[in-house]
Amino acid sequence: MTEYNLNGQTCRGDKIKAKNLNFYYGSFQALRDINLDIPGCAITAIIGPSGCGKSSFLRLLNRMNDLIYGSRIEGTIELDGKNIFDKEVDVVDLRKNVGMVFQKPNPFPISIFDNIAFGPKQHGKKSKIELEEIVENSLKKAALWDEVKDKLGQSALALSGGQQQRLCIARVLSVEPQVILMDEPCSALDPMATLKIEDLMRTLAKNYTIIIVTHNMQQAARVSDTTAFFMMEPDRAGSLVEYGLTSEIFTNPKDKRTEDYITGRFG
Amino acid sequence: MKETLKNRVSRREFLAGTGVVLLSGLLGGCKSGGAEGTTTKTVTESGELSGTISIGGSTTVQPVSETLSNAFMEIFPQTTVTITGGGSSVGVKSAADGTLDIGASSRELKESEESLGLEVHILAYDGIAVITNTSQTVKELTLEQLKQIFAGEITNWNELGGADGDIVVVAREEGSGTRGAFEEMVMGKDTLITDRAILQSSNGALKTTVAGSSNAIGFISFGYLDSNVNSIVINEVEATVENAKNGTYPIVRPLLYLTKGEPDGLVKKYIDFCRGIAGQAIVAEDYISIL
Amino acid sequence: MTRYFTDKLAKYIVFISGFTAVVILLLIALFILREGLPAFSEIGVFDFIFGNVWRPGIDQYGILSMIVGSIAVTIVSMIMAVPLGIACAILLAEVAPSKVRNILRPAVELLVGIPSVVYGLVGLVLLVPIVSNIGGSGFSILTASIVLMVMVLPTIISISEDSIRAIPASYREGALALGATKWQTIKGVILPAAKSGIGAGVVLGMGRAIGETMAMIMVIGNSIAFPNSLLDAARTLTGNIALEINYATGTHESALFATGVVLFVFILLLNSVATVFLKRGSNAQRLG
Amino acid sequence: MLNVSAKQTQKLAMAGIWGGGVITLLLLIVIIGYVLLQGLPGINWEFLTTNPKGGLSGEGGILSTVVSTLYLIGITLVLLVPIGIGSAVYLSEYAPNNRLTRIIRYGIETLAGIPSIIFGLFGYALFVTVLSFNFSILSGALTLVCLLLPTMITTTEEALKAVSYSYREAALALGTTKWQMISRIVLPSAIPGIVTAVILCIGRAIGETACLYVTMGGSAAMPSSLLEGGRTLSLHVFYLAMETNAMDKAMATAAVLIIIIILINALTNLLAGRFQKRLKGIS
Repeated sequence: MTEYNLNGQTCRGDKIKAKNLNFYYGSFQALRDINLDIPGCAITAIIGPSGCGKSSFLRLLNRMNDLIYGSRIEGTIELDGKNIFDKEVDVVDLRKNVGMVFQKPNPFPISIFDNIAFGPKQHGKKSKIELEEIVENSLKKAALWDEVKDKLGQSALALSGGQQQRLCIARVLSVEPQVILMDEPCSALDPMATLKIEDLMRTLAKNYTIIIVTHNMQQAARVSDTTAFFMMEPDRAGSLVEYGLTSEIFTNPKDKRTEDYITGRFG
Repeated sequence: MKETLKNRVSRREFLAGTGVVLLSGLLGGCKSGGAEGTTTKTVTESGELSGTISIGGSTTVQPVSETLSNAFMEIFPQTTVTITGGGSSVGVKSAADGTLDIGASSRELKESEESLGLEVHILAYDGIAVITNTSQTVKELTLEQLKQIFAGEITNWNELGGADGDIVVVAREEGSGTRGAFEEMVMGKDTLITDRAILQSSNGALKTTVAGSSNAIGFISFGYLDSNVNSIVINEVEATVENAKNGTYPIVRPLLYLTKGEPDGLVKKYIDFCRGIAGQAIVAEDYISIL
Repeated sequence: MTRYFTDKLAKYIVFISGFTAVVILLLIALFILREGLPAFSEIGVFDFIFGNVWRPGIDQYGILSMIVGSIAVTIVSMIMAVPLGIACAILLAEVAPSKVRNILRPAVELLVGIPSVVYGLVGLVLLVPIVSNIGGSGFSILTASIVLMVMVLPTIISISEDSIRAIPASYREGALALGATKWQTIKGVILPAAKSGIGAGVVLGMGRAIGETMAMIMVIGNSIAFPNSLLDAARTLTGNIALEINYATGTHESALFATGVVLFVFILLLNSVATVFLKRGSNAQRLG
Repeated sequence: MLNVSAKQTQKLAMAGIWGGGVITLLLLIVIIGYVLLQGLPGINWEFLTTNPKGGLSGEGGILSTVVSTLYLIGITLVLLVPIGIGSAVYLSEYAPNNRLTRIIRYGIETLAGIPSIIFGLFGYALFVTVLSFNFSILSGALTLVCLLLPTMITTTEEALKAVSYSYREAALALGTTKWQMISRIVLPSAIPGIVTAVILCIGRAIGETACLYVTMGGSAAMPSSLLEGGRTLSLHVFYLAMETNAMDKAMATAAVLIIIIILINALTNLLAGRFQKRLKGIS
């Protein structure tokens, strides 16, 4: 599959391409033989029971797994056709391109403004005017501007949980990534805040490739264009069971295990 | 102290006095020889004399060193003299290895120390007083009794005509010059101070201990004597500067400044000052002047 | 690219400074051993450690009486400090209402902060005359032990309190639900569960006691004789070093470094014992 | 049903436990009360601003000892803080969980348990003798750096560890280098904790004597260079008590020390409280 027609536009069907991917923590195999093509300008949901390796997979995409001592990868993940595990790939640039939003909102204990400006500053943008522009645009894109424009100097920790998470999304947007990874971004939020984030995701999907790991199947069904279902094998290694358009996975799953999971028979 | 010194020696008198010191130094056979020219020069430009001298060692010499150095620094404001204690052996060792410019000792050099290349400058003579608590009724002792007390052979004051009470011997630590001199003059070559003795690391601490303990006996420099303790009459001679001067008091030793080789420059200046009229006037307040 | 260069450089600098502590430890061991070895070889390890006479003036170097002195003050102070410290730790962790805790805990912290010379000074001025009324000069093992007791108390209290606090609440609830009194709970459940931690606290307190120097010099009398009673003056290993190092030369100086070696070994032993206690403690808690 | 003896034991034991607390508190009150009672009357402007005469007299104030103490702390911190923070950063951010790291940790623990006088011996052998810094403030400060390093490292590491892991992830995910993450996010967030560590070390430096007694010389004069000897406030107390009869001056100096320590403890608690709040986001 090379091209998708999603969200009213034509997208590259293999923005991210995992090939024969195996992942180990020490001697424990966390992922087995993953082959997966993720389309650009779309939202891909990864679902599956706890411990199936979906978060591990997500963290491979911007190589956050590098932080884990003793982890090991076989196979490749290509971003726009280039293997991100290649020696010459600059992991710092990769992470700038592939941003991440975490399970729990984690704004830095500094002001709202400084939170957003932090990334651009580290990448060499120093001028105040430039930074102000970036902060405003990012907050606007994250639908947070109206709520915080009068208190940019306040500590980000004073915001509500939902606002904090949108701030974190704005922070990611500030470094202009192509891909945004979201690791259960709403699990710590109330339903209202969750809805806001989901709306935001739909808006962002026009310009960004979003991959979201979620426990919440309704959420996956609501927001995503494509869905990947992961499961744990008997030896606890995670593997990809089924992958396809969300509408198909949820209405007409091909694999019995997917159907069982979606209809709530286990998990 | 500074006040009295100012009253006693004006600057001009001091300059004149230094001349006398140089003269008396020559007459006394003190080696000042080649350095004489430079000395005279620095004296005439006294205001510009500058630098640092470090002195350390004997705690007996320490107070007089401090008074002397204060007087010296008042006359030569650009100079700094630092004074530390530690005991005579510290003075000997530190002067020999160059850790200090001047080592202070309240005993003569031991045989083993004579090969260290140290120049000896006698600063003063000092008596060692034997002290007891003010409540002690025993006021007189012979040298022989002292020896037996400090050797731990006499252990109760009632053996000496006093009240019943175990004698608490308080002595200085091994490195002390006062102890060294006391051992040499009272204990003799073969007798050691009892290992039961409480050891204090300075004259002051020893005096405090004796002042606070009714059965204690110890020994300190004349310079530290005051009304907080009794001083024992030894062989019927009282522990006074006069008796030490006229030779009747039996426990007298020299206080020394030691330098590695012949001193020059500022160090020589300082030692000459101390041994001169102005310096000796200060020394004479508590010790026996060499002049 | 400069930020990658900075990143690398920072990594190396930080890596090097990470080793400073180990390097210092090795240097200390090296210097103390190097300076102390001549004494061991000249005097003989046995004669040095079990020799009873310390007379540098006549080349006699035996430190037995000081080893005994150090051990005596450590043990006597521990006999006083351990019950007091554990009682205080139980009070802080289990019994006292927060009001009392808010007074007692800063008080314990303050005890840690007071300089050892201040303890020595108070001991010298206040305690020595009192002890001399019991007998002797007042400069004694007993006096030194009382001063040490106060100094090690905070170590025992804080480590014991931490280990009591680390016990899961379920232990307490379990015992109390069975109808045990508070004291029965403490004695039967809490103290046994916390005993490794308390043990570590006691051993670390011993380490502090055996290493204390200045306060000891001020109140123990520094006598070189073998002490026969608690009212006798004595000398500690630490005091021996501090009193004589500045003027010692030759074998004498080396013998003082050798004294340091002996002290070092004592401390290493105590530290290993404490580590064993702490490991056992954390294992027990993991299993429990 | 509880029998009478269990109740009685309970009462007795509680009395013992409370007794322990009361005795501890009393000990502190007696010590601090005595020193302040004896010492405070001796503290006045003149006492604080004149130099001690030194030697036998014990007369004079404490100015030069305060200056020596400040010099000593100054040089100590200049060396201690960067090395301590560097070492803590290595242990908390870089060190892999391997044998080498365990050796480093064991080294720090062991160093923390070594008595002050052994550091003194080491300083005497290395700084005073081999490097010929003589008895000086510099020798004392270098010795003190060795002594305080474990405290500085472990307290700083705790402060770094208290910074949430999620901040680190967030920073890295924005495409920072590791060092940018540490220097821009982790260290700034840990500043109150690091300041607490520094104050803790200052407190210990002020109270330390044994290792300085054998490396600093003890001159009571105003130091004019780092290669000169000096005496700290604590050493001054020792010299006054042991070499003079000026117990009133010793008590006054001790009272100054105790006041400083009380202030330092209060400051540490205040900062620690702030740090907790800040990390919890209630600022």
